Amino acid sequence: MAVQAIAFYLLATVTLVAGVCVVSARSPVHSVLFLILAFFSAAGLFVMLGAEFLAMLLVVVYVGAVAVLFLFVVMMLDVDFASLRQGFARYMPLGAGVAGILAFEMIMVSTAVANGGAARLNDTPQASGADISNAETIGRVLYTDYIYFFQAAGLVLLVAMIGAIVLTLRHKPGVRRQVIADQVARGPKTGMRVISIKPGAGIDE
Amino acid sequence: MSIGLTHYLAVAAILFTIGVFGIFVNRKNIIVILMSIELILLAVNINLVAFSVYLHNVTGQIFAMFVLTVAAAEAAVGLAILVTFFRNRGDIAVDDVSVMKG
Amino acid sequence: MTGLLSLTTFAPLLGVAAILVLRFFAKTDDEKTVSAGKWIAFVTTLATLALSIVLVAEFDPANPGFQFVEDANWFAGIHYRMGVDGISILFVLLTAFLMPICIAASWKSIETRVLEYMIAFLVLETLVIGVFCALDLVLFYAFFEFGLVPMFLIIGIWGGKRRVYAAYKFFLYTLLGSVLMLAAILGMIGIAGTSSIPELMVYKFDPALQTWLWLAFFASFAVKMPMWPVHTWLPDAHVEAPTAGSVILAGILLKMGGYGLLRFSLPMFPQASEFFTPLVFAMSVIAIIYTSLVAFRQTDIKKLIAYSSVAHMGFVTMGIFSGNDAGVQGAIFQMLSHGVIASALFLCVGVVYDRMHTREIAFYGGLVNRMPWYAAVFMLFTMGNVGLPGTSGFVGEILTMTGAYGVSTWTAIFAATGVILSAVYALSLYRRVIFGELTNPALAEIGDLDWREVAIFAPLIASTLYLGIYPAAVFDLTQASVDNLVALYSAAIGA
Amino acid sequence: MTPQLLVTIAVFAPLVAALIAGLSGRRIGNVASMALTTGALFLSCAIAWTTFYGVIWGDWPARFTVHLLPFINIGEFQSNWSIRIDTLSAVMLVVVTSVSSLVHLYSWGYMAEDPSKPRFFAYLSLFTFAMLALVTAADFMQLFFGWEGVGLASYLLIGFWFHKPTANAASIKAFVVNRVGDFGFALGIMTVFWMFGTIQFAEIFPRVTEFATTGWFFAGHWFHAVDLACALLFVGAMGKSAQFFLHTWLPDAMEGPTPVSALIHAATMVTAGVYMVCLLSPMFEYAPVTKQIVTLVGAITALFAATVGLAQNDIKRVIAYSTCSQLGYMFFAAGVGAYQAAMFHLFTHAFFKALLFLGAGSVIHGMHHEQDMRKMGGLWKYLPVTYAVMTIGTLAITGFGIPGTDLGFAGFFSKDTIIEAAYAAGQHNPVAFFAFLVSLSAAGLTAFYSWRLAFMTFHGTPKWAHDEHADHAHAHGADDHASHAQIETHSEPLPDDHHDAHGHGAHKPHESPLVMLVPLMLLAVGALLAGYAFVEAFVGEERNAFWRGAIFNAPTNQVLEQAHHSPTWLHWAPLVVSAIGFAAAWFYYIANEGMGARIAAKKGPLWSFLYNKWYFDEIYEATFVRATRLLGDLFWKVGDQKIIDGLGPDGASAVSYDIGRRAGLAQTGYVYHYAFVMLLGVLGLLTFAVFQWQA
Amino acid sequence: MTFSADIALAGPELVLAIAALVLLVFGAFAPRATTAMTIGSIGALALAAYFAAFGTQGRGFAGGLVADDASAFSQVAIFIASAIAIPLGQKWFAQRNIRNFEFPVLILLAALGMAMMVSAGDLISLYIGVELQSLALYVLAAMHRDDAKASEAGLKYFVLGALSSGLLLYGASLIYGFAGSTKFDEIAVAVQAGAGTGVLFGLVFLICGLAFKVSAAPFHMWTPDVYEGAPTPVVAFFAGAPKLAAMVLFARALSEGFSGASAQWGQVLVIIALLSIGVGAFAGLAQSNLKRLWAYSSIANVGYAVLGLASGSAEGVQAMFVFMVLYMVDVTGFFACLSALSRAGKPMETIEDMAGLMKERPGIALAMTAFSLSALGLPPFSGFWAKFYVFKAAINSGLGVAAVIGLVGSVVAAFYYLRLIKVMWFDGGVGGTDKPPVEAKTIAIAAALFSFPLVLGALVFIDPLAKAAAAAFGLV
Repeated sequence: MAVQAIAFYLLATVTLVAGVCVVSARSPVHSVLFLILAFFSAAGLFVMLGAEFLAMLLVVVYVGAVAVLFLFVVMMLDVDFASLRQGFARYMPLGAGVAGILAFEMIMVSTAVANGGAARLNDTPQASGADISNAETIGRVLYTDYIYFFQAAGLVLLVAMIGAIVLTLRHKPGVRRQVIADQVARGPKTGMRVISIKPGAGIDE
Repeated sequence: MSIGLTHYLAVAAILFTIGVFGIFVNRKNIIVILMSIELILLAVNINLVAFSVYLHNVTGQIFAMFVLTVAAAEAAVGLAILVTFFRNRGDIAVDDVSVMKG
Repeated sequence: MTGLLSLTTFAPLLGVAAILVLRFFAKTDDEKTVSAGKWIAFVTTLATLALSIVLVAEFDPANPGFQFVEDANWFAGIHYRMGVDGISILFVLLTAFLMPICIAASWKSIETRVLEYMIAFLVLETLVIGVFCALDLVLFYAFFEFGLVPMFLIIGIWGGKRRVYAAYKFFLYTLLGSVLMLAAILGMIGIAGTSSIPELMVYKFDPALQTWLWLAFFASFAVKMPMWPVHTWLPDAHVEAPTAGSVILAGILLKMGGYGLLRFSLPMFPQASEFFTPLVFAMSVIAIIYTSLVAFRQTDIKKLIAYSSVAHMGFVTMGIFSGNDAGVQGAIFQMLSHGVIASALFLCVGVVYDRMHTREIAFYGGLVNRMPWYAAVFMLFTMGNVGLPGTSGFVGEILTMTGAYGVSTWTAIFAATGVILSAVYALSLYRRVIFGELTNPALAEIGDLDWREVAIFAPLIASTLYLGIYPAAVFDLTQASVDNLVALYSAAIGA
Repeated sequence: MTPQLLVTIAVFAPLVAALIAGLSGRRIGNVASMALTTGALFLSCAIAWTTFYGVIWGDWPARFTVHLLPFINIGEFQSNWSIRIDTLSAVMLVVVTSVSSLVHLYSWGYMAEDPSKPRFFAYLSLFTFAMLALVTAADFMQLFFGWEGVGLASYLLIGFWFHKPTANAASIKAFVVNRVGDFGFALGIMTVFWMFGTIQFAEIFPRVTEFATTGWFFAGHWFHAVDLACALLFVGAMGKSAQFFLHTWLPDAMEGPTPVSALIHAATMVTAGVYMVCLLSPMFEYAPVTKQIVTLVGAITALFAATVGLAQNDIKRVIAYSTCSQLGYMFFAAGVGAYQAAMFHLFTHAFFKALLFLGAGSVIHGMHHEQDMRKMGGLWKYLPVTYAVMTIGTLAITGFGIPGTDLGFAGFFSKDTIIEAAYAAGQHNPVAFFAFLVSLSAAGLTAFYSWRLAFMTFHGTPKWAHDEHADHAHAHGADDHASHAQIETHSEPLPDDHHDAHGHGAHKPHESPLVMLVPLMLLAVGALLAGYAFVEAFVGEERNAFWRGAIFNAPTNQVLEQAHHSPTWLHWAPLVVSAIGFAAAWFYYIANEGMGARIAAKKGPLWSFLYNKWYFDEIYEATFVRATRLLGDLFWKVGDQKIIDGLGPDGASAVSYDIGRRAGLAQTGYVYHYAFVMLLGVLGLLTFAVFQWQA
Repeated sequence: MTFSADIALAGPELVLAIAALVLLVFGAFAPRATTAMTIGSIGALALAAYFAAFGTQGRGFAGGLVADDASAFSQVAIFIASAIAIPLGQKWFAQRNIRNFEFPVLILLAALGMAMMVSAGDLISLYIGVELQSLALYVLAAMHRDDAKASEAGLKYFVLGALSSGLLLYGASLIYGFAGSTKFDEIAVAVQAGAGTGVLFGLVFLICGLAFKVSAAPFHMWTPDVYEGAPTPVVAFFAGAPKLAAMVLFARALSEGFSGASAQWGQVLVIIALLSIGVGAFAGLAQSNLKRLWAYSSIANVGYAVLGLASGSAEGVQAMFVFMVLYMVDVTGFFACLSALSRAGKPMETIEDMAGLMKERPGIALAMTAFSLSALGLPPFSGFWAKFYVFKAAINSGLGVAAVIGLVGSVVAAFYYLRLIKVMWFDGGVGGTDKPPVEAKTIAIAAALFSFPLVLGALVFIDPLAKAAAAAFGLV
């Protein structure tokens, strides 16, 4: 048990410290890196709980996609990050005070589990069904009971995709691009112009 | 002492607070604000997973999975908006010139 | 005769429709269109008057209940329910009577956006008649409240210099009062399970609750009346409003407050009414004395008359809450009479305002030299305002005081001082405007009343005198309903 | 023609005439208007005398009421337009219509130069109608109608010359002071209504005894019921009849044309108060305290007005104060229970006072609208007829007559009856005895100022030929303490606006035209004979047959009876004091002509006190008028604008707007601020939840 | 419950999802076929509305989806509002030479998200629905991407929205942990059994998250900025339908999952409601930009809706339904007016811009007057009836004091509506407004006619429907 405890405290500490660093790092690049660290250690916590599938997911999705996206944007935008840190300390006390009270209350709430709530009935963690792996447990319900949510989540991703395209896709002016739709739609009526010319009048272009 | 549900919940609560703190303490840097939001979502995920395993109920993990998905989508949209904002303003500082207030 | 009431109520809207059609086809606001619009409005109001006269003719004075009742289920338990009794029918008549006068009085003085003006008045007429006819609380409230809008526009568009301030003040003040009433209405509907006024009049609310309901209703009606100390919107509104707007305001809109007190406060919350009678009496006598004194010091003719209106309304509230025959009848009569006299006084102001475009008392003086007929007319209404016997002003005052005397002699004593003070301010106004030498050279060419103005004043003169000499005609109509009301009230308070 | 129809015609003829003359006077012309109104009045007058005769001696019913139309009909509050005829109202009908018709006639001459004749005659007729409505009222509402109606007419007539600021001021003053009286009157009516449950005289009178011993709660105190009602009603009478405290309007009312003064402010309207007390004798008889009050107020007024009359220089003002004083006589007569005597004096007074006023008018007319007696003198040569009738009037008012015989002028009979009644009542009533003393001394004063007037006007050296300007300046010098109104008074304007031209000295005074003299002579006949002819009927042995119950005397009230058995010295006493007054006046104004002026010039305190009318106007100005203005301004500028608007709408909207502005400022546009606010919200709600739900 | 039955229940959602995909593909190949896109998307919405109204009812997908009267009622309303937004926005973007075939698709997806929200029976579908809708709206808000204001609006909306999602999720996780389930019906059982305060704390977070979506104070701060910055037709859209969806979700979550704790959440909601009313009333006083003004107005109005909900009775929920539907018409109409108005190509957005509008564009001015009076709560305009329902419910549930405060707040707010009317009617204008596009004008006038006088008849039908919808939540 002691090993478990040490592992927990280690991982928890790393997660929280990394979290603090994300918030307070001077450079956003550092922030992203700390974010990745936080995700990694959180994944470790998930493993401790037995939720391996989610741990993997966290690493894959977050570290592999989200964090990289962040890094990408940070690099892409040419921002003077030093100036963005001004005023950080000025509101620290107030912010810290509010955050402190909030944290206190939230921990109090969390520990309320000791005297109420459904979860207090079980002392041991159990992330999987009987005799099946964590991933299988999830897989069994994900496409059955939760198919509706699953599909909807797909639509959320679709929205994100559309959104990203709508907001960022630019057609540079002056660059001639092939518009297949236009080509397909081009018929005799749009492709041809019949001009009746009076004899000897010429054409004004 | 054994590590129980409350420990995980406490970690999540603190992480949540850090995220919240990050939002209003980072007065200028939107990217860090977005990262703070990720922290908050991570805290939620810890909560959900911890509850899930202690409830012996897989729903929490499923929920966490969706949260992950949505968080990814959010990050994408958020960064896209940020890029637009940057293009318009040439900066991502949110307090320099706030066009709309009052 | 079902449907007659709705027809009377909504007849002015037909005029509105006609004007809109006219405007639609005419495309422009040329002189002919405007003139046609005026005539449409005038004829509509006359037709409404005719309808209301039919209503009075068909009315059975012996029946204390509601007549011409129409009832259709609407939604959420609300009904479209209309009807009149001896009390409300008079106000319908008064409204229908004053409206053509207003239109005629605006004939020349309103030069901009005439069609809109006419529409505003016609809409207002429908709303005001609706207030007096509605037998469903919510319906009543709808009519009551929406009346603010046309009046807001009338003051705001066609008003004087500080019209915006006055319009806001009028609107917001009244609105504040009436939202409290709305809260009470909703509460009553919840408790009694009905919004029918006749049913609520016999529903016995818990006395403790009555206190709150009464206060909420009172807030609305006290502002509307207006009673001291929530009267300050009135002088501003009057001063800024165009002449016909003042006429409507003084002649009809203020009456909605008194009507409300009679229709709701007294029968629905008798215990609370009795409990608060001292408060109302105090406010009434303060209104009478305080505003009379303030009126005395005014330098603006309209403001003076506006303050005097407040004082006269003090008699109304006093009469209503005396809760006896004389008081209640007197209050109703006072409202009618004030409707005629105050309207006429505002029209009198309008006559000189149209000519000189100022209402400063100091500007005038010696008008009698150039305008003898005007002086005569003004004298008559000044005397009506003073409450001279033989004019309608007297009957209401003496009866309300008599009624109050039966409950509290002190109240009657203080109110009676108002009789002195009204003479002070009214006569000093008359003297400063009419008498003396004509010293202001600007007035040298001022002309006397023209035939249109005479025609406007004629019905008002006739009714002032008629009501003053033969008020029994009114009492015959109201007797049964008032008796019923007073009997119920007395029974409820165990007096 | 039934009596009912006749009296209806009598009452309404003046109204119809007034309406026609008033509304279409310009169209039908001056003469037609004047003829119409005057004709209507003579018609009324004829009917009035017929009624008088018919009711008292003829075959008319002793009392009857013509109901015309319901007026107010609410439950017990029943009032009708009606004409109540009994001896009392018949007497008043006669007085009113007689004087009024003569005044109408007189005005043909007096107002000959005025451009607004139809208006004037319309007002006069309107007044007459209102007065008739008053005297024929069968209930309090109609009484009040007439009461205020005459007030209106008085207001209109005082302010008839509307260009004169003083006339306007005086008219308003008259109206407002009367309203003060009406304040009490209205409260009295209400008290009566709630006490008896009716306002009909015929229903009240039989029931007065029911309340004779009960109390009535009023203004937080218990009062004797009937006393209270009568006292309140009497306040109205004080106002209308210009009794002490509410008398100030009457002298100022002399701003009106002189015929008006004669009709309204001498003969008729001002006596309405007396009439009312007599009419309500069934009530007053059971109001012992109020009767004392009436006596006291009457007595004080009689004395007060007489003293003030001593020092006035305006011919009309002297007569006005004299009127005031004589009204005091009537009141204390009524107060001691001798209602019949009061009515009798009212009756005779109407004749001789109207005579005096119209005579004064004739003088003024002859003097080209000069009213200051100091600028007259020696006029008897120029205005012989006026002189003659004025002398008769003066003799009448001083009550000249030979005691023990039936020879005497009108005032002799009526005034002596009053003095005797006061004496009789004074035997066991100190207030009445005070009234008696006053009545005697006032008789002396009356003689003094009446003869002073006569001497200053008709005798002595003519002063009207003097240098106008110097005299004018002098007059103003003497007037510097007088009230504003009085300074302006000494000329009645000529209508054609040269009214401030005082330079009439060049013109000789002239006698008035016949149309003015005839009424004077007729009135003089009345002043001569009214007393002799009617003394027996009004107050003598025939009185019961005459009044036929129209005036009620309680069984215990034997004042008149006792008055008839008063000691002999008492019959002579008035004559003696009058003679003293006459002698004094002769001494100061004939024997030592100019002495009066010298006394006045010294401005001794007593003289100033009297000349300034006991400073009543100044006191009222300093208190009531100023207070009204101050309070009005206070309520308006502080109460309404600062407090109510400042804290109410304006203040609230300013505060709201300020809050709104601050709320807008909180909206900084910074994302992190918004986030911060959100988190504060979370924190707040969470904290709320922690405390609220865990407990 | 078989899978096909579940599918049948999800009819409207399926229609929208498929339509969105099809139109996306279509749009990718024919980006200029605006009309076809418009017609297609409106048709899809109409079909979805048809399914919502006449499809089968029941619970499907293991409780994740609830099709009942409430969802049907609100889905129809939402689809109508979405359908209105499409031509309005298409025209607006076309005028600015921005051709976005994605616009209708995003609207469809947002509508889908809202449909999910109103029929959510599970915290997960709640969350996904909210996110689907929100993401679409973030994008829509920033869609005028060359406009600094629009992108700032999108950014603010996004950042704060994400924060609120975090709050909401945290609450959801707590509820899940303490109640043992994410399904509302099972949560309800746990709450009845006394799930303890943990659930309630979770509920507080959940309420905070949802309060953001309806822009109730103190989670309202984004509203004015976003309203000001976002394209007007987009504001017309997301000032109405999403709020209705969020309110219904609110109602459903609270009444189905937490009816046992109505006393507790009632208190919280009253606080939120009064704060919203206060902020909306006062802060609006100093505004001159109409979009901001209307943002504050919407804050106040949401306060009223929340007050109805706070009554915790079926009557209150009914009031909320009626209120939101009527309010939706109002606000859509108002922003339609605004989107119709421009002067020399520049949008008219401040109060001063409206000077003399009554003379120049009487139709639009009258419509705006109607909306203002309606928002002011003046009878017989729709806004009055909306408030009528709400306050009646509140007073009947013993929230009399709150109701009076709310009413007084409405008087304060009246000032700024009056100011708008004053400027339009009393003042003289400079003239030169552009001819309004026919779509916007039609929508504006139709909405104005609905807010009065049609509402007088329409309520006869809305009333029973809302009642049935409220009854579906099983509150008494």
